[in-house]
Amino acid sequence: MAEAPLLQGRDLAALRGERLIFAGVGFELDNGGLLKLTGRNGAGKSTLIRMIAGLVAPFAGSLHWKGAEVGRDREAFLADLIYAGHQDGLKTALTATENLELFARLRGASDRDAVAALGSFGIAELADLPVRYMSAGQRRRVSLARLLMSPASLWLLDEPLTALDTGAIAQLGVVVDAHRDAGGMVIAATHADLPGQPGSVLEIVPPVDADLDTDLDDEMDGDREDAW
Amino acid sequence: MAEAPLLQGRDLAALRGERLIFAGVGFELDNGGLLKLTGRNGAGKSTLIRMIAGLVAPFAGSLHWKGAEVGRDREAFLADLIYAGHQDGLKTALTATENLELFARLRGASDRDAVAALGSFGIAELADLPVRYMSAGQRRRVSLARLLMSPASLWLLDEPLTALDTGAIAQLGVVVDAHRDAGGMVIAATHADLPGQPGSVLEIVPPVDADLDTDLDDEMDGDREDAW
Amino acid sequence: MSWGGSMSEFLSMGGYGFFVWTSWGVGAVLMIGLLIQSIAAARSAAREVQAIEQLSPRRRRRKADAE
Amino acid sequence: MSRTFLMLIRRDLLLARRQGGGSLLSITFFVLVVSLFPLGVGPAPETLERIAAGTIWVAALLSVLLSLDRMFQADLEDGSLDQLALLPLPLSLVVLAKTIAHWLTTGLPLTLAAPLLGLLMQLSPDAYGALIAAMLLGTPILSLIGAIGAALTVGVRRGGVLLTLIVTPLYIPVLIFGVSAAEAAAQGFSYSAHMLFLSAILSGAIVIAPIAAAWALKLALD
Amino acid sequence: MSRTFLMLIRRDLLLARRQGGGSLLSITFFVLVVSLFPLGVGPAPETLERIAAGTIWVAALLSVLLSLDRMFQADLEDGSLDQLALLPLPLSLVVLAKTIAHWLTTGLPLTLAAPLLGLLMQLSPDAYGALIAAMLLGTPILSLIGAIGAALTVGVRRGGVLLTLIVTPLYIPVLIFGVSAAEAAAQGFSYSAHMLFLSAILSGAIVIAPIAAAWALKLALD
Amino acid sequence: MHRFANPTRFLRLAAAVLPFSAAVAALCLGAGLVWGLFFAPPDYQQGDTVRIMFIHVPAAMMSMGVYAGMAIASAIALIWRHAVADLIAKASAPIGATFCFICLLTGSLWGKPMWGTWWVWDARLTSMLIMLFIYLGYMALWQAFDDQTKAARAAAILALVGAINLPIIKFSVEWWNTLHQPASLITMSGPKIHASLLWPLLLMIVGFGAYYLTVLIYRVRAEIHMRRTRMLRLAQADRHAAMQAAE
Ligand code: HEM
Ligand SMILES: Nc1ncnc2c1ncn2[C@@H]1O[C@H](COP(=O)(O)OP(=O)(O)OP(=O)(O)O)[C@@H](O)[C@H]1O
Ligand SMILES: Nc1ncnc2c1ncn2[C@@H]1O[C@H](COP(=O)(O)OP(=O)(O)OP(=O)(O)O)[C@@H](O)[C@H]1O
Ligand SMILES: [Mg+2]
Ligand SMILES: [Mg+2]
Repeated sequence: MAEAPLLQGRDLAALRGERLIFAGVGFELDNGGLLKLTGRNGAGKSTLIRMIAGLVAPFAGSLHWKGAEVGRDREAFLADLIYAGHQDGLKTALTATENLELFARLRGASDRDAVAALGSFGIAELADLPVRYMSAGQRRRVSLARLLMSPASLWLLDEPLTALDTGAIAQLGVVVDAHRDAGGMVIAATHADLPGQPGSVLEIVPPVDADLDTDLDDEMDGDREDAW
Repeated sequence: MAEAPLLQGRDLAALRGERLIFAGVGFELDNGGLLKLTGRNGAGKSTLIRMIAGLVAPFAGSLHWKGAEVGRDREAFLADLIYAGHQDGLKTALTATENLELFARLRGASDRDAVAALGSFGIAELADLPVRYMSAGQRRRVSLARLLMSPASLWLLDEPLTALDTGAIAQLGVVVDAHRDAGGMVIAATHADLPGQPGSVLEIVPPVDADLDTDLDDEMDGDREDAW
Repeated sequence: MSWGGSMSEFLSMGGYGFFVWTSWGVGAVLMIGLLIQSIAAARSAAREVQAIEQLSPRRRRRKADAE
Repeated sequence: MSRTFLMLIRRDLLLARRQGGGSLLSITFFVLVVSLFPLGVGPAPETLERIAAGTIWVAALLSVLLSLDRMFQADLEDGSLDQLALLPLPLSLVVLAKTIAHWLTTGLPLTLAAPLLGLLMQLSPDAYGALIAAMLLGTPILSLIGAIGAALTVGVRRGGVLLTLIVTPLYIPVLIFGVSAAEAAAQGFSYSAHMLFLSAILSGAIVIAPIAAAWALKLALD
Repeated sequence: MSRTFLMLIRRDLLLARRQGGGSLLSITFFVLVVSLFPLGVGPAPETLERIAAGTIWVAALLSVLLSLDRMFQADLEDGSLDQLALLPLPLSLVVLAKTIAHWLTTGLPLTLAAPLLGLLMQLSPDAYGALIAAMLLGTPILSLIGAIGAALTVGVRRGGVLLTLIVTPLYIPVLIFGVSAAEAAAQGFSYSAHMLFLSAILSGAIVIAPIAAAWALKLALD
Repeated sequence: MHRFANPTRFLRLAAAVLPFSAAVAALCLGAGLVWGLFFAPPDYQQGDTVRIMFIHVPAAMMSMGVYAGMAIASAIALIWRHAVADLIAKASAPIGATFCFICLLTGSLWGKPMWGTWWVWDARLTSMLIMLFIYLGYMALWQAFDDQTKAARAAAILALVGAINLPIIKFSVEWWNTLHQPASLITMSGPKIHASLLWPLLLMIVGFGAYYLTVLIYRVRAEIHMRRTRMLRLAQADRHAAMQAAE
């Protein structure tokens, strides 16, 4: 067991809207690792990230955390991951601090300092501004500041660079590198170059057997009982 | 009057959410002209395009069409422009053809061929697919195909290249060039390079004396303008 | 037949003709209508599948049990 | 222009049909709310008869209210409202066309379903004519006033509840005249005065509502 | 875990307060609908008294219905539902916490406002106790069943009307037991049987609703 | 269980069953119609209105039976992810709703001559009306989703919740009604059914059942084909996207 990677995806496949998006995707990640997901628009990067977080059920394949399937102890896994998705997940009626502290308290980490977290992304002075008045880039910084509000070893970042300017991108690089140096792991989907130290890359491509009809026929004919 | 440019914006200013976004913006456009709007995120490109279309009222300044202020005969002006905004404006329950024909009929142009218009953007075979099942790029092509569904001399394009792949960008270039060759005009807001023949460029910058939220502006400007 | 063979007497249903005939009539219309609509839907769906299968390149082996 | 106008109505009817049931949902809600009342106040026919017209009107009002929510919201969200506003046609006419389509998919079907609910509520047989006539005049007013409310709250957080609060008080005159017409008829009196009032309100609303709603919509587009 | 649970409830209460009035809007709608009735059915005190409990209950039911719409929708739209689903806490408990917050901002204030409306509707003095007791037991059921409906229709076209259509039939037992309790009390009978039934439904709903709603929510997240 | 999860196999089975169910339906309904309308004697109390029963009672029984079947199919679809079960549930709903509507309509048409009114808020009538709403809500929920896999699961949850609730509703309504309106003219039990009425009634019940099966097969067939069409359409769009990307 000791040799098994900390996080491992095996032969994952995703079905959305009755369509096979990707299949046979596997990856491994260990302490300090960074996995960058690439692929053309609609390839399934966001889907894979949500699948790792458990928001989307895999159509096939399995996900292993510390050697055991994630389903065994999902809550322990969830306590150890933070997901920063395409949507900010911020309440626009609340201030940046309130949003961050709510997040921290819900995860049982009330000791973190929201203003310091905001400072790491260079917006400490906006701490008490309601998110409603913020620009897209500022909102994204607040949502990334969540990463510092609760201890978690796995960070899942979907297009983290969206709406960020170069200053903020550099700051994110510093934060990510510090996290990895402390043994943390990062999975990030992006079209652009990630700042900070390089990691491994996983390109998601449409199912190898690009003849989609074949899959459909199989499915309809039920050669694969598990399809249903 | 004969020397006056066909479309002219004079000293335009925009106020949004009690904040002066831009001021003193002017431009001129004549038959066959292309005006490219640039500027950092939040500079006000979309706002300016919507202002030209009349969806946003100018805080100051005026807009002239064929030498007269637009307000004089707004309907004639509207009949001569097509706006392709950030949102597609497509009904996902309808097919591509239905969407295009609805658009054409509402503008009193029922003779145009929707399939041919879709063909110009390389998706003729998706004519009968409900838009709901289309990917983002396909949707954008359908929404651009509207440009060919009704005669109009002024095209307003807000980020037309979003979600388009290189093939579609080239096709758009062909369509735009043909339109300009026939005497049409195009105003397009974009961060990227437009395909086709070059035109003039208008960069929108924040008003010099915008001190309403200095720290916000400083923050957003960062150190590097090219970040945007 | 329980009626003396008189058509009008049969139709009147002892004075309750309206109620009896509407019940049977509407019931029949709805059930036959549903049946016809279902058959038509099945046919048109089958036709559509066939049409789109023809469009698909590299169409492989047996088609669905189209009827 | 009139062709564009008719096209606009047809567009909304087509969308209502394609996007799931359209008028069927309003009717179902209408029947549902009316059926809640016997369940609430008990099945005694005398009680039901007494409250029949009022209940049917209140339910119609609530059905229209609920359907207002999406009147402009859907078009705003997907950007088609921009396209509609850029038609070479005054925005108030666009609003009027959408309001007519709204009435055709809610008010009219509600009126047609009302006799059935009259049966359920033991409505007095003499009152049917007045009820339907009043609904034919009254439901367009509900759509018109509703259009103002919908335009004012489009794109606003918690728009639905706010819409209700804005629109309900304005519906009260319609409710009162509509119910009194049915009750007058049930007691054998003439109800032409009620019809006259409703017609007057309707004429006023046709003139004012599209313009007011168009103003409000411009704010949402800005 | 229990601290997270309480934090969740506090979060929703805070948001309800910040995002515009929260419970105030529900109460206003409640009062509005009930006051429509004297306008609709006429002011005769006997009639009003007979329909008082029923009307109050129907209005409460409709108010809760209207507020359900946003129960999960807002969180879905801004992505916070993702974050809630990723808390190290079963999704059904998250749903339960949100349901409790929903009840605290709608059902409870409605119950507190009910005596006032009883006055307005000439409710028999003996019925107040039963009405309030039944509402205290019944409105949580409305929130719980409503959570299922809200979760099923979150992110769906025409979700609001559909939600109503799905949830209303399921509300009927609460309506019937609630009204009967008040009427039994008005006639001097014991209403403990009604309370017993309501408690039984409540216990069932507390167990089933969070689980069913959590299942349904997973669909919206997928 | 999984043997019929396969759509193709289901289609084959259905094709084999269809002629029988159609024949049984046609025979029983035809015979029931002739017997019920022409040969059955008028009831001594209800006169010729008793002929409404031959539609009313089978429709009532079937609408409840179809809902039960729908709930079972939904449970199977939810628990075992059985792909045809959710289509069976979906295809059943319009049939059950039609039966429910026919029951309400014929009951109403029977009530006018028998009770002197089209409608009373009797327990049985009320719970039947509510059942119609539950059917309509179920059907509307299917309509509301673009993604049919999601629609299937959402509808299945609703069908199950409704199945728990229907007995509660029926019970509460019965209790509510008898409290306010002591049994008067509205007792349903009526006279014990005479054999001369019983046989045509049984024929009609069997006929309704076979009719349900027949229509169900057609509707499930349509659903399966439609699903395949959807998949092929999407595949076409994907292929197109891939071609564009390759350019
Ligand atoms: C809209 C009005 C009515 C509705 C919704 C309705 C509904 C029902 C229902 C749900 C059943 C149950 C079938 C079963 O349990 O297997 C039933 C059975 C029956 N109904 Fe009706 N009914 C209505 C009116 C009437 C009327 C007016 C009569 C005759 C006076 C009547 C006579 C019967 C009889 C004889 C049965 C079969 C008795 C039994 O086996 O329980 N119904 N009806
Ligand atoms: N809810 C949904 N229902 C049906 N299909 C969906 C749904 N969401 C996404 N898809 C499809 O799934 C595919 C993968 O989507 P996904 O968002 O994972 O792509 P992505 O790689 O993240 O793309 P992008 O680069 O645009 O972020 C797309 O082709 C999309 O059309
Ligand atoms: N409805 C609104 N209320 C208040 N402020 C707004 C509103 N819409 C936009 N703004 C502000 O107006 C400014 C200009 O917005 P606009 O969308 O025109 O920018 P843009 O140049 O198009 O940016 P982008 O490059 O992101 O498209 C932004 O700073 C934004 O914060
Ligand atoms: Mg993505
Ligand atoms: Mg822009």
